[in-house]
Amino acid sequence: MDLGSFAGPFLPEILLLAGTLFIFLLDVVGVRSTERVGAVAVAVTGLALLFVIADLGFAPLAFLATIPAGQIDAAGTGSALYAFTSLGLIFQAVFLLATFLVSLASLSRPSQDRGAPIFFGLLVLATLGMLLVAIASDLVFLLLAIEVTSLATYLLVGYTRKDPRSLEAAMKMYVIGALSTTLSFFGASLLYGAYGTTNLAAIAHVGGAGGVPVLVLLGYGFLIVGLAFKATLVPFHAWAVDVYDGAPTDVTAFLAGGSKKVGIFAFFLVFLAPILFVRTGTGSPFANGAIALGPILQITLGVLAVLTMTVGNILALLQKEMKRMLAYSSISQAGYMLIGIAVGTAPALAGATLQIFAHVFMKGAAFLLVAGVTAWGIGPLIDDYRGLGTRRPVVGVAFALMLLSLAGVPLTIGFVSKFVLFSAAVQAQGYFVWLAVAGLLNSALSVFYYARVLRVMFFEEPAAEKFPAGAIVGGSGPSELPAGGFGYGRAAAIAIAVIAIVAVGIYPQPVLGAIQAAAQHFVAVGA
Amino acid sequence: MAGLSGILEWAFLVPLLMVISFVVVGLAGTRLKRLEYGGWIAVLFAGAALVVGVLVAAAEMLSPGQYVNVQYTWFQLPPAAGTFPNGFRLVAGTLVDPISALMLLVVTVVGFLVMLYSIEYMHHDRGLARYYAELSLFLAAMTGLVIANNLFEFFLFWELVGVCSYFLIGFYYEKPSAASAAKEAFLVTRVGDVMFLLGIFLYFYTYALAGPGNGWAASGFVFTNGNQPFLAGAMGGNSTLLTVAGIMILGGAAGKSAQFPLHVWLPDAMEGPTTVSALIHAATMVAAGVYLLAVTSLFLGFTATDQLLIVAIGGFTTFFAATMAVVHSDIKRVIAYSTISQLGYMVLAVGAGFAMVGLFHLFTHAFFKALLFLAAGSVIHAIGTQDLFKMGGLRKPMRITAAAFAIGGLALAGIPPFAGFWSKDDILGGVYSQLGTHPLYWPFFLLAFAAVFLTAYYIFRAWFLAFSGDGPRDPTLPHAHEGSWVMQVPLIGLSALAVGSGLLIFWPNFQSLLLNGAGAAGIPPVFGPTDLALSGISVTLGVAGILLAWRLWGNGRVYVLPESSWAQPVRRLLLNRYYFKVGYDWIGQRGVYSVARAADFVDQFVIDGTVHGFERMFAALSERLRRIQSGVVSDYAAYVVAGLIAVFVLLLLVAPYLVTLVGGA
Amino acid sequence: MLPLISLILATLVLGTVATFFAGARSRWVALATSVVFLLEVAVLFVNYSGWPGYNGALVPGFSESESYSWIHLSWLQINYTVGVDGISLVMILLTAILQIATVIYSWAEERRPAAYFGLVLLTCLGSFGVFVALDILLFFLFWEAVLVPMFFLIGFWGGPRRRYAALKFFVYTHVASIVMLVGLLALVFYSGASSFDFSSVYAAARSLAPVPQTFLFLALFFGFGVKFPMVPFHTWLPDAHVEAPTGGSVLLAGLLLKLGGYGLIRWAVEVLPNGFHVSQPILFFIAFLSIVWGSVLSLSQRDLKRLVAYSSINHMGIVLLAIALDSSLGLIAAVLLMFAHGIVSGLLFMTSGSVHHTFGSRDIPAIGGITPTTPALSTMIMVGSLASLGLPALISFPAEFTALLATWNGLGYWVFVPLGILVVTAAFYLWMMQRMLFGPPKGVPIGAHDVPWYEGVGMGILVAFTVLFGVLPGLLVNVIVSSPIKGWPGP
Amino acid sequence: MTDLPLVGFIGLSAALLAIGLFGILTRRNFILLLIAIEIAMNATILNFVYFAAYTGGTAGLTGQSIAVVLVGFAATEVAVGLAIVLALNRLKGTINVAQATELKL
Repeated sequence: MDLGSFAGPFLPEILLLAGTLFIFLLDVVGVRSTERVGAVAVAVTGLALLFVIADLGFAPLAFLATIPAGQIDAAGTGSALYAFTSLGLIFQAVFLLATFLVSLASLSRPSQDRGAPIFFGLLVLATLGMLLVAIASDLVFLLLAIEVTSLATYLLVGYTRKDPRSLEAAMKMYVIGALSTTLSFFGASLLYGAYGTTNLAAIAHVGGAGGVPVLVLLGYGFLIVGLAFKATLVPFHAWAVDVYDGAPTDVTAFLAGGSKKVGIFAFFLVFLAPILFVRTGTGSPFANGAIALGPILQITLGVLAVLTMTVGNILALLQKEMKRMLAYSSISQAGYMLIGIAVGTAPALAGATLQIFAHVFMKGAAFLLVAGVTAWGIGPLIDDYRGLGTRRPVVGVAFALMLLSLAGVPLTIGFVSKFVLFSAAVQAQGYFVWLAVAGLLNSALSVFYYARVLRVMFFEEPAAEKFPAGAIVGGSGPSELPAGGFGYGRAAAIAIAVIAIVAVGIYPQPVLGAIQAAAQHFVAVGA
Repeated sequence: MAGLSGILEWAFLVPLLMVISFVVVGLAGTRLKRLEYGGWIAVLFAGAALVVGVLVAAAEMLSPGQYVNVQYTWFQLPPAAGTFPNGFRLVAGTLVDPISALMLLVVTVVGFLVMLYSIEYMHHDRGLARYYAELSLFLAAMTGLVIANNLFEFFLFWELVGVCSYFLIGFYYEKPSAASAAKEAFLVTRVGDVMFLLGIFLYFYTYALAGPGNGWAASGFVFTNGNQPFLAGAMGGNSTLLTVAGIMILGGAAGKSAQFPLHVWLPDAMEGPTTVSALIHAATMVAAGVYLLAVTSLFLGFTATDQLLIVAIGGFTTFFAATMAVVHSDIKRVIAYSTISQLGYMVLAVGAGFAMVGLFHLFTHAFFKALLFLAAGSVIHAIGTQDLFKMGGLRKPMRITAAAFAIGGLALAGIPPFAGFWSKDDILGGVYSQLGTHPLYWPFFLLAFAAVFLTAYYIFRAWFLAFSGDGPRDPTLPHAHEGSWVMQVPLIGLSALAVGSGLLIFWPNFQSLLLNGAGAAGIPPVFGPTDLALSGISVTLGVAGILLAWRLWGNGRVYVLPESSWAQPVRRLLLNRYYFKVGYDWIGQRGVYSVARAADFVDQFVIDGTVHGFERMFAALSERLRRIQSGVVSDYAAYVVAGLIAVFVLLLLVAPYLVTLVGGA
Repeated sequence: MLPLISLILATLVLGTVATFFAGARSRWVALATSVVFLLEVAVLFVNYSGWPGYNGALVPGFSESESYSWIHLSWLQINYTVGVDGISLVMILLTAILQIATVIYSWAEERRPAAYFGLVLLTCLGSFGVFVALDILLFFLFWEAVLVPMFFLIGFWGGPRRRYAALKFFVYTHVASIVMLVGLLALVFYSGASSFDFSSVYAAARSLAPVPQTFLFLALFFGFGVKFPMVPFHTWLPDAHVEAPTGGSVLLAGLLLKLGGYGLIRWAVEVLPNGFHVSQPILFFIAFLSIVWGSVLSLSQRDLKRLVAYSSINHMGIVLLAIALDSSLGLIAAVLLMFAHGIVSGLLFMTSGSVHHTFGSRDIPAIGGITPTTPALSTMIMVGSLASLGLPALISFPAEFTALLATWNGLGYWVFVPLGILVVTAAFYLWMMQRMLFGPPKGVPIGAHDVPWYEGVGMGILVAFTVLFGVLPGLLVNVIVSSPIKGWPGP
Repeated sequence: MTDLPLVGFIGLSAALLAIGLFGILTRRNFILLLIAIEIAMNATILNFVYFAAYTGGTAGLTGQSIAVVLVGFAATEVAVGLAIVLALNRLKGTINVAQATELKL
């Protein structure tokens, strides 16, 4: 195997690795301005994104395709560490998109920010880990890839080294993260013991060839808990709120928009097989019918999903701080995403994937926007946003769109994703309908706190003249505020998000069609 | 005179003319100061309507028969299986027949005269354009009601006249009492209207389902002569339903015609201008209830139970209202009670099966009652008070008025040869003739008979109080004088009619009008004095009443009932109108309104409170749950471990159990 | 053939967007949009087979149908499908009338007129969409799209408690929508319909067994019922109405409540006949409850707007009753009633708005004898009140007459409940008029004058239609009757 | 190699995990937390080694190689942890995790 053909399919990953190294190199040689370093990150992630989109079969970019057609969605051999699935590629695209938006927006961070190379370098490194997760086909490879991301994000959260809040957040994330990692590896070891392999495809095909039922259940139990850390499921979510709050807001945007989805996709990878092969009635490890592993896992995940969205929503209800409110909302959104795997059908996976895709634009961009307005001197409380909508209508409307999308109001991407997700749950019939009902009721509950922000922004008068007049981009405001606008990078990132929210909200077919096709392959291959 | 019958097709011109008058006066009235703010325009149109009305009546008299013309389909449903198998259609059209011709005559004649009288009587009031517009609309609605060719259309105009009445009673809307009386009138009649509406449904439904009625729904439920087969067919299985329908129609009629127990609104309706009282609340609109009963009895039919009920209501009201008229001191209210009482006679007649006799009384009553009101109005116009005890000796300055009132009073009291005698006597005679077959009519017949005495007494009590004696008892009253020709012409015209309209019965053409309208009633009516003994007794009673009135009140005397008299409680009862109004007010305010307030409380604090309770519950839950976010990372680790244990419990214990419950995926 | 409905939608979308960006000229843009909208609706009417003379035949299927693929997955077939029948046509006409009247009435809106008029147009756009949508997602989309502009209209231009009211409105209707969405999704997936289109759902769902139909029907009914609003889920309505700006109240009462009725007829009653039959007692109970509750509560209100709001509950209760009767007479009555109530309640809310502008208060006991000061306004109040209590020759009468006749045919003596309540309805309107319009002047500020021209014209338009369709209800009935009320148990 | 006492070894690793978890829950000193995490991690590594031996053959080699990788990974993880604790100590002057509670509720 010549190196070229081996490296070809991994071009995006290699690109990111190179990018990381290059950024750190730049730091060494003394090029540290935000714009220059950030440009590298933007370029690298953007280019990688193009490659991935090309691999997904987007015709106009076909000349950029790096993976030979036959390798995508090929049936697993049972020994490879990696496999290219179109759903994995879509997740790669989602991850890259999140990083791209965050990097783009971060171009507008203060130019002399000392930590810029560290920030962007770790950002790209974390993304690299995420890309690896998306192509993982081996449990340990998967967990290690997650760790690449995790270790990078621990450092990313505390990268300023000056802010006690950020460091506290990094510490908390580290402790809980390390604990979870340990638990997931322990679970992996138990599954290895039960099946004699850590390859996911092999586990899927192992049939009734082995395993101690209790060992398998315990193994999956440890894995649920370990992965739940990343996916911020209740009750393993407590760190997330503090971290989202304490981390620099742009990092929070990355955590919420990007790295959290790693956990969800890991759930897809790990749990689809046991759910599917029992559902389809073939190759159960417990062919003697001792226990029905699939339904047990589905119910457990379903309970976690409902618990997560409900608790997340209830906790968000009374939040007074904007970032913490968004953090709780983010937790509840994870519950919706988990419905996808709990139902375990291709439509449900497609719905969850679309929800994840949407979340990048809704929640990620919302944090980016919060970071921007925080730079104007707006405080952390929701009440500090009084009058934002009337004084700065463009920003207000953009934020409103994101919140409405989170609440699932039609003609936004958030509506489409929830619609597809809950449709899929209903389509699966049986007790999955109750997941849809729970999800819908929760989204009704969530309206309370989203609407409250709208109310504050649009219906209440600002306490004082806080908002400089001027355009969203580079306007000239009073001197005591750093800038009248967001800066071009941030404005562009938010604009992309807003366009995506509306465009996909109105005509989802291209995105949805691709995701659905990918999900179908994913299920077909997994089964 | 075949040429004249062509006018029948144009009967709809009458309401149309008045609608035009309404629109013209309503829109342009305020700018036409010279024409009494459109008053003369209204008079002109009313005159034109009168001409058409008289022509229609004449044509109908010359060639009795009927003419149906469906002009416009409101809406229709296609035929299909179900309640209305042949489809369903609601139409608006005209039906000119003897009784509608008779009513048209009454309405246009009185309407024109009152309109003319108003020119001077209302001259000093504000809002005249509104007055004439509303009066025009009223005449349009009333004439439309008269020539309506189905119950639905009838109801439509019925409601419209009700609204006109509402606005005209409340004409002096700045007076709280007027505004209140208007509301009361509308509400009380509304109770009747609601019953009427149900009655319509019942008839529509009953006839539509009964064999011969199938085509009726498709044709728009129009009145057709000789509907006996309908009645017979429908009664085959639905006599209960028909009885209820009849009761509902009676309810509607009782509301409009102020019959017991829905009579309370009419005396209060005297808050409106006297002209309005004369036209609407004496001559025409209040008679619409009787007209409704007559039309129903002729075209649709009542069951025997219905008839007894109608007789009971009519007979009782006759006496009941007369007693209240005995004690009141407001001249208009006395006449108003008299109106209720006389309407009772008509209802009684229709109930006993003599619809046409009832209508004949309606015809004569319209003239002499309008006359009484206009005469009273003349007095009020002259001296500015309605209190009989302040008046006195007015016969000298107001000779024409005094004479007119006297003629009206004699007609009312049933003294021959005045109009009231002929019609009232026919009613009493008719009911008397039924007593053999319907012994249950006896008490109501006796009540009606007794009312003759009271009627004569109270109306002459009023006459003596107002016109006899040497001068006003209240010296502060302005000097009385007769009105101009504009007011005198209607008085004289109506006086002539009060004398002569009863005698019309001896004109064969007129009598044929009455006889030909009676096709369905079953009992051939007899007009003119038949039972001389009965007539003698009734006339004697009338004369006795007049004499008693003269004895107590004649020559300026004022009779004061001794404080210790046994009759004092009775007098108080009568003055308080049997406490009906108090009772109704109590139901309205203490009853319904209290319920409404209580419901409001429930709405705000129980229903909304529950919602807010949920809100608070979630808030409390949120507050509780927030505390787990302690900020100490060791706690978070503890949650992870606790979660781990929980997941194991779920995986190993709960989920397997649930799986057995739902039986796998 | 011209894609007329899409053309109208495009007109509204363009008009709305243009209004948002038109700044000071926004009212002209809004007016122009409304005029074009009304003209296009007129064309729609003229094109419709049931117009002008009803020939007794049913129009086959939906007119002006258009269908384009929208979301196309193996398990999810969603199309942009639109079309009209007589029922939706009447509702569309209502939308057009109310839109133009509201725009003119609000002519002098000074607070951010561009946003205000844009939101008004957006509300009407959403309503129009609901009335023409023949695909479940499209329907739901427009349904929810109405909610957002109304939330902002109440929340930004509203009265003192506007924030509370806006939130309450949003939460109530949103929760209802969500239950409805579950129902709609289940409708598709449990019936095995091949797509979200009305035709395929209709074909598939009618054959479902009674039990699932009942569950589906109740879920849908709850969703539509809160919008109605049905007692006891009605308390958002008085608050929303009272706090909303006049234009908002008009659209809220005139259009939003109708969405519930329309949705019930189109998506629940027709599609799930068995579930409907099983649920009929529940519907009757709620209808009677709403009728009585709305009317009785109106009697105790001091605030003119609150009074009208509660009377809306009463009237929509009659609509529900008429629908629940399951007869074509009842259905026609329901549609007529909705149209009538839309126009009349719009008029009444406009008058209460004008009362508030002129006298600075809507407290009925505090204001009295306003007729000499504001004769035109008083006339409008009288016309509105009389129309609302069912006076003949005004639009509500034929509707109420038909509804009550249908009730008698369907329920017999139960008709006494709505009939008796007619008296209470008359009572609270008359009492209100007695206290506010009549009697000696009270609470009339010095220098108060009659309504400005734009308010007068706005109300005048509604009065004109009140009289026009009151005298000639056949114009509407012919259109309704000719619509393909498929599978309806005969007239 | 299949005669190894299965239950005993699993019991050993479970005990190690429990000790690690107990340490994580009870210690407030960040360094001690790191040690506790490492103990728990060692339970995992032990598991892999043991199951590799139990499985045997080429499949067994997988487990052994994983064990080696995990040892390296654990070291990396600790390094990151130490980096964070150093920064925290420099800023706050303490490595007691219970004193870093600025972010809560």
